[in-house]
Amino acid sequence: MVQPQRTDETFEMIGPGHNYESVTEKISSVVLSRRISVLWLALVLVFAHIAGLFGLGAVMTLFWGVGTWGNNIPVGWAFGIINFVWWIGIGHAGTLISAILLLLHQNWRTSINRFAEAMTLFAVFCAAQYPLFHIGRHMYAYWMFPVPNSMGLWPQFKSPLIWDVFAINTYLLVSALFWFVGLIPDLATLRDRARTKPAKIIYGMLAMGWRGSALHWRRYTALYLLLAGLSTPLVLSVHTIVSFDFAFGNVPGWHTTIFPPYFVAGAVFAGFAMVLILAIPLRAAFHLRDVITMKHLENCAKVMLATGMIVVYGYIMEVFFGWYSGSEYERYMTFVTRMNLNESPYAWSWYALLICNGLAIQPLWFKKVRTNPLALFVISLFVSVGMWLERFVIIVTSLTRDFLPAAWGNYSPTWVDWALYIGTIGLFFTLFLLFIRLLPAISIAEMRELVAHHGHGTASFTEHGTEEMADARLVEEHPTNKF
Amino acid sequence: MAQIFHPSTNTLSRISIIGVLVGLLALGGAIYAGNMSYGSRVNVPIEQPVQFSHKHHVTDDGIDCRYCHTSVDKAAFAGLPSTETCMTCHSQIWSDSPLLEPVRQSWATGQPIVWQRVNDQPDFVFFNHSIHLKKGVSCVTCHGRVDQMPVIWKDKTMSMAWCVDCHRNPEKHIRPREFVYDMGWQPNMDQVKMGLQLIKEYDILPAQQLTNCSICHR
Amino acid sequence: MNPLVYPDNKLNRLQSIALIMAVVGLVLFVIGFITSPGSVWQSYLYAYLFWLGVTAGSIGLLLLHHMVSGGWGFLIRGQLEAASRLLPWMAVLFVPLAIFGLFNIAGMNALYPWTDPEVAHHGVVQKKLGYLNIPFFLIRAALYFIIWGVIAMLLNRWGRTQYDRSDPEVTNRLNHLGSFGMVLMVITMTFAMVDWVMSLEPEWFSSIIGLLFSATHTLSAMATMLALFAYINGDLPELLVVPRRYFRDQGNLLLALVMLWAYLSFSQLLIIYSANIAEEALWYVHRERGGWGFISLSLIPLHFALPFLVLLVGSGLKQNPRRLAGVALFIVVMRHVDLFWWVAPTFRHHLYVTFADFGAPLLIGGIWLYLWVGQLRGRAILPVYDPRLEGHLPAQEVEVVSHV
Amino acid sequence: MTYVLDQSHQALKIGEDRLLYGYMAEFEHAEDVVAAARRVRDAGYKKIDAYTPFPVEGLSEALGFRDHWIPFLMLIGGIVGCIGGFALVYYCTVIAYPLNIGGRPLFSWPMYIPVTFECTVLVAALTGVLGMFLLNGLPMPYHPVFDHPDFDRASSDRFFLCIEARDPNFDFTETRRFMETLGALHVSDIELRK
Repeated sequence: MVQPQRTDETFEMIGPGHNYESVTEKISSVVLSRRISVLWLALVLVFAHIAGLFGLGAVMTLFWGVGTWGNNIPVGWAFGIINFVWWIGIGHAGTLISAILLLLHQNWRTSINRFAEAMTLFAVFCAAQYPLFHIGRHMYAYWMFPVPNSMGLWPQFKSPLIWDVFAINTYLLVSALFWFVGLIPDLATLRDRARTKPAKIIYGMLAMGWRGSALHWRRYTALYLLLAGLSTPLVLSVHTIVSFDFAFGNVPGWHTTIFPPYFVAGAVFAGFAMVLILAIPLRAAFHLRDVITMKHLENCAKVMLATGMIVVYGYIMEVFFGWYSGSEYERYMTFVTRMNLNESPYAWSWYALLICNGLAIQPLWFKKVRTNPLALFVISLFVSVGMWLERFVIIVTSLTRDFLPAAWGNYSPTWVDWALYIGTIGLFFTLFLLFIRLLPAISIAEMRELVAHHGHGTASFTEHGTEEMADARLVEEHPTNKF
Repeated sequence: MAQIFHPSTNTLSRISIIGVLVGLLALGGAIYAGNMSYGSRVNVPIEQPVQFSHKHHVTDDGIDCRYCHTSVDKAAFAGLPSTETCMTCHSQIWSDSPLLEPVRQSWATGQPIVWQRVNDQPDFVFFNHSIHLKKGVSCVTCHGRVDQMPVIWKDKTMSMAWCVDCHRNPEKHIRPREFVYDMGWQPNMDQVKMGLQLIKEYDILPAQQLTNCSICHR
Repeated sequence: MNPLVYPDNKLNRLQSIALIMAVVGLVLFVIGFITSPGSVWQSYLYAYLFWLGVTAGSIGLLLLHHMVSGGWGFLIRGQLEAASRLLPWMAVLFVPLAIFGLFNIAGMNALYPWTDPEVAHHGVVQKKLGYLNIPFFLIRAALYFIIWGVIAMLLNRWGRTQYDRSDPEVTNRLNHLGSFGMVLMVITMTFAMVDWVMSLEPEWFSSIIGLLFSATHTLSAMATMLALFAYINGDLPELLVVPRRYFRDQGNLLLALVMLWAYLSFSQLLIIYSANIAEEALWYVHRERGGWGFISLSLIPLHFALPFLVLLVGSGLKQNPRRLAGVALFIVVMRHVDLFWWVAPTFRHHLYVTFADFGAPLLIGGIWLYLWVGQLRGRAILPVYDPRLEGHLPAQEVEVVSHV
Repeated sequence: MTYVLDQSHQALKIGEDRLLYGYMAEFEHAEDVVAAARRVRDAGYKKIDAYTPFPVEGLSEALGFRDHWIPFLMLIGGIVGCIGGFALVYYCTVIAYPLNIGGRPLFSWPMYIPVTFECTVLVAALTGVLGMFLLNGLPMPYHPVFDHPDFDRASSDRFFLCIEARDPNFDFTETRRFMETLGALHVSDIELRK
């Protein structure tokens, strides 16, 4: 017997019956509606208060110094870098969705790319806070850039930490540009549909006078594709460089050549988990089930499973090469500090990590789980925790037990650490909630394009081949569209 | 659809964007300028509790540096003169000069004179005067012609780049040991040639080691 | 009925070429054996690694194709499947390697140094003997071939139906095999490369090796298949029923794999360079001194920059199978250089080449090609009943009509 | 009556205080505007533009736009960023501040690659985005076409085609008549504000 399918769930990329006007109205009304939902307001208030914790932690750090954190020798790097890497990683899915899937002609990106890009921006913004506060002497933060200064000192270009400065700033800037360029046509839509004068003026100024000229579109699409082409290697380089932060140090458990691909996969893994954590409530709250459809959720779940398996592969390699290296330090790190619950105070985190990142994703092999939003939501939460734990394991186990037993020590975070960490979660969600009410969370122009490819939304389509064929035709006819 | 913006906004928007960019550049430039050598207060006279003139004491009176900075050739710190050092002469000459009132005050009360530091390295820099003198670095090299300063000022930036400049190429700056206190000494042969000889003679470490971080940051 | 089959005339010509290759290769190999017997198994190993890479990489490409159904896969799928069926032969060709690699025979030292008790009970190597010992090595090798063989068998058994009839269940099953198989494939390939390549320098380790070789074997396979594709069906206008995008996708995948090689290799270099630990850095020292530095440096422009730029900028090239084949052939040559660079500097502290270095790839390649062509005979080119294949396909149109 | 272009050479004087910017045809379907664009182009008009809610395939080609500036600019930006980034690191580590880092040579080129790469991407992206804005003349919050009563739908579900008055082939009556034949919903005047 065929199970009755819920009417508001669809496995296509867009629900039936949509035309240009209806998608425009549907998405822009979320922004332009003057009704403020109680739930939204309540959530903003809650998260803004949580974000206040970040402010508190920041004030503590600025006033009293980094000594308020739990870091100390031997763990000179702790929550700061754990949270930094965690957030950066989460940011990666946004770029992956918007850039790589665009290059791969994966049209299912269309309805999730905008908010995924916003997620990237906010996540990278949150990530950037930690190094900024950790440097201690904040007034000299500009020393990280290659500007001549009174010390006559240049950045140490052989350090991956300086590469981080370049990578993170480039990433933030290019993501912001990519995001803004993508927003311009939608800002024009909002300008044209806004009912109040202030809204018209604000969206009008942001839209910069976009009028949809064919010549403008031509340059716009060329730029957009090329930015996607640039963002793709960029996003890989960012987490590769983050992995170098560790792999370059001769610390047991850090110095291993698999780190770059393993970190990149982990980043995408955590990022897609966050996409699901955001998308599942978003589509329910704003009735976007026919725009962010089950197909999107399932595809995200598949990417999560694939990258998760690479991460698990990374764990296997860490254990195997920990042994195969023959180095007693690597072996001690792997088999005692990480695995031995009796000997090591941090072994629990390694097992928790395996449960969250390894076991929890296994149900995703089944389509039933991949198409169950609640299950996906829960698994995504597990993965988010798991990816945080992964950085915890890498940093804390390795630093507390390095080469010299005399230099061993333990680490525990202080309340300021926790405030800064939980605070950024509040900051992230506050920014995100503001974003979905102030800007279109889904690219309207691209949704219209999607509608155009499917015959004005009248015919339902069953395979995703048609528009890809059209893309191919376009490229053949007009060589400039190639990238 | 009605126009939202007046035609003049086109010009206005462009001007404002350029204005913001120019403003940011100017701001950056100002911060930059403030941090360069002007920011390190080179050549800015430093007010001291007593208007002491190095020019007068060194050039006119011929007093050696070590008379007041007694530990310069033995220790890390060159030493600042105590009130007693001043009073060895000034109990006899200029003993009622109003300029010397703070010195006599200090002598009477036992409260030391609070000299203002001219060159002060941060705590994370390990600097030792004696080794520099031993290897032929003159006072002049770092402090300038103090013998010509009626009031004291900082002569060099004391920035790390400046230190490392010499650590990288000591031959350009060193001189025979016997002339390190001679303020007006000039080499009578090629400086670099002489410097290379002295490097050998005084066992000065190669630049690779002299620029090792832990030479100064220990 | 599937009308498009591999053209016999092309296959015959290719098989003759393969025979000539094998004979010339055998002669050179024998000369090499006489002139420098100490190094022939190094030559054999690197040549074997290339053709094993083509075979296993083909399995990997098939799994990837069934997993994501990229357009690049439809046109070369028959070739890939034929290559995957050669896996048992690769197991046979492994036998001499195992014999001469592990045992001192006829006065020749074994290829793998850890079989020498002198090396094995020295320094860090003795801690690895639980893994690096002859019985376990052989058991593992057998296991790899069994796992790869089972995957290849399933790929062929299920994949075959898509040439003859429509069966959505098979597509689904292949899709699942794609993801499960990929996991198994990467893990087994990792350990295989630890055994066969990394243990040549038993003190050295680099945990990226599994991904690196999974990627480069896939590159070997893709490049070889594209080079052969143009030769076998370059003139077939019938193939143009599929979207032109498929041709471009082939080029794009080749480009992506070239970039992946560069990315993974550079990551390994940079991490080892930065740490500068004796056990690890020595591996690069071997590849820097004694004339090897030139080869190391030439890999950057020739294995990466040149193919990268040509594939990135030459978008017209990607739609032209013949011109793409030129690039692919160049990559095949560079893959040989790269594998030679992985194997030989370990033993030859000064760069030199022997007759066997040229003979071994020709010999194994000739045998491989001969067998491969045999697998193609009478086979259809396009899996026209794969529901994900697009285009104006006569067979599918009939199918659609009959459904209506 | 003869019509002359005004001083700005943008519009046609059509009365005491009235300037005509061009004629605007409004379409309901994307395919129609492409077909119309092709005809307008074939009729010899050069100063034409279309306004659409999303990038319509083939439209800019139908209008005869041949513009390859963006890829070119980004290529130049990328090259400048690449050379500049490498030169920056080289200058800092070899010339301006040679410092012994773990005994490695001053010119450790593998260490230069990441920063060089980031600079390449950054400069290429910046030139591309700035180039797009400059070439398109944005920001331009005021434009005569916004005066069209239906133009708010150009960002939603309508497609527009405009023949500008400054086109040498433009004729006050003929052009209007020609545009009526394009199958548009309607054709209207766009006036330029003084």
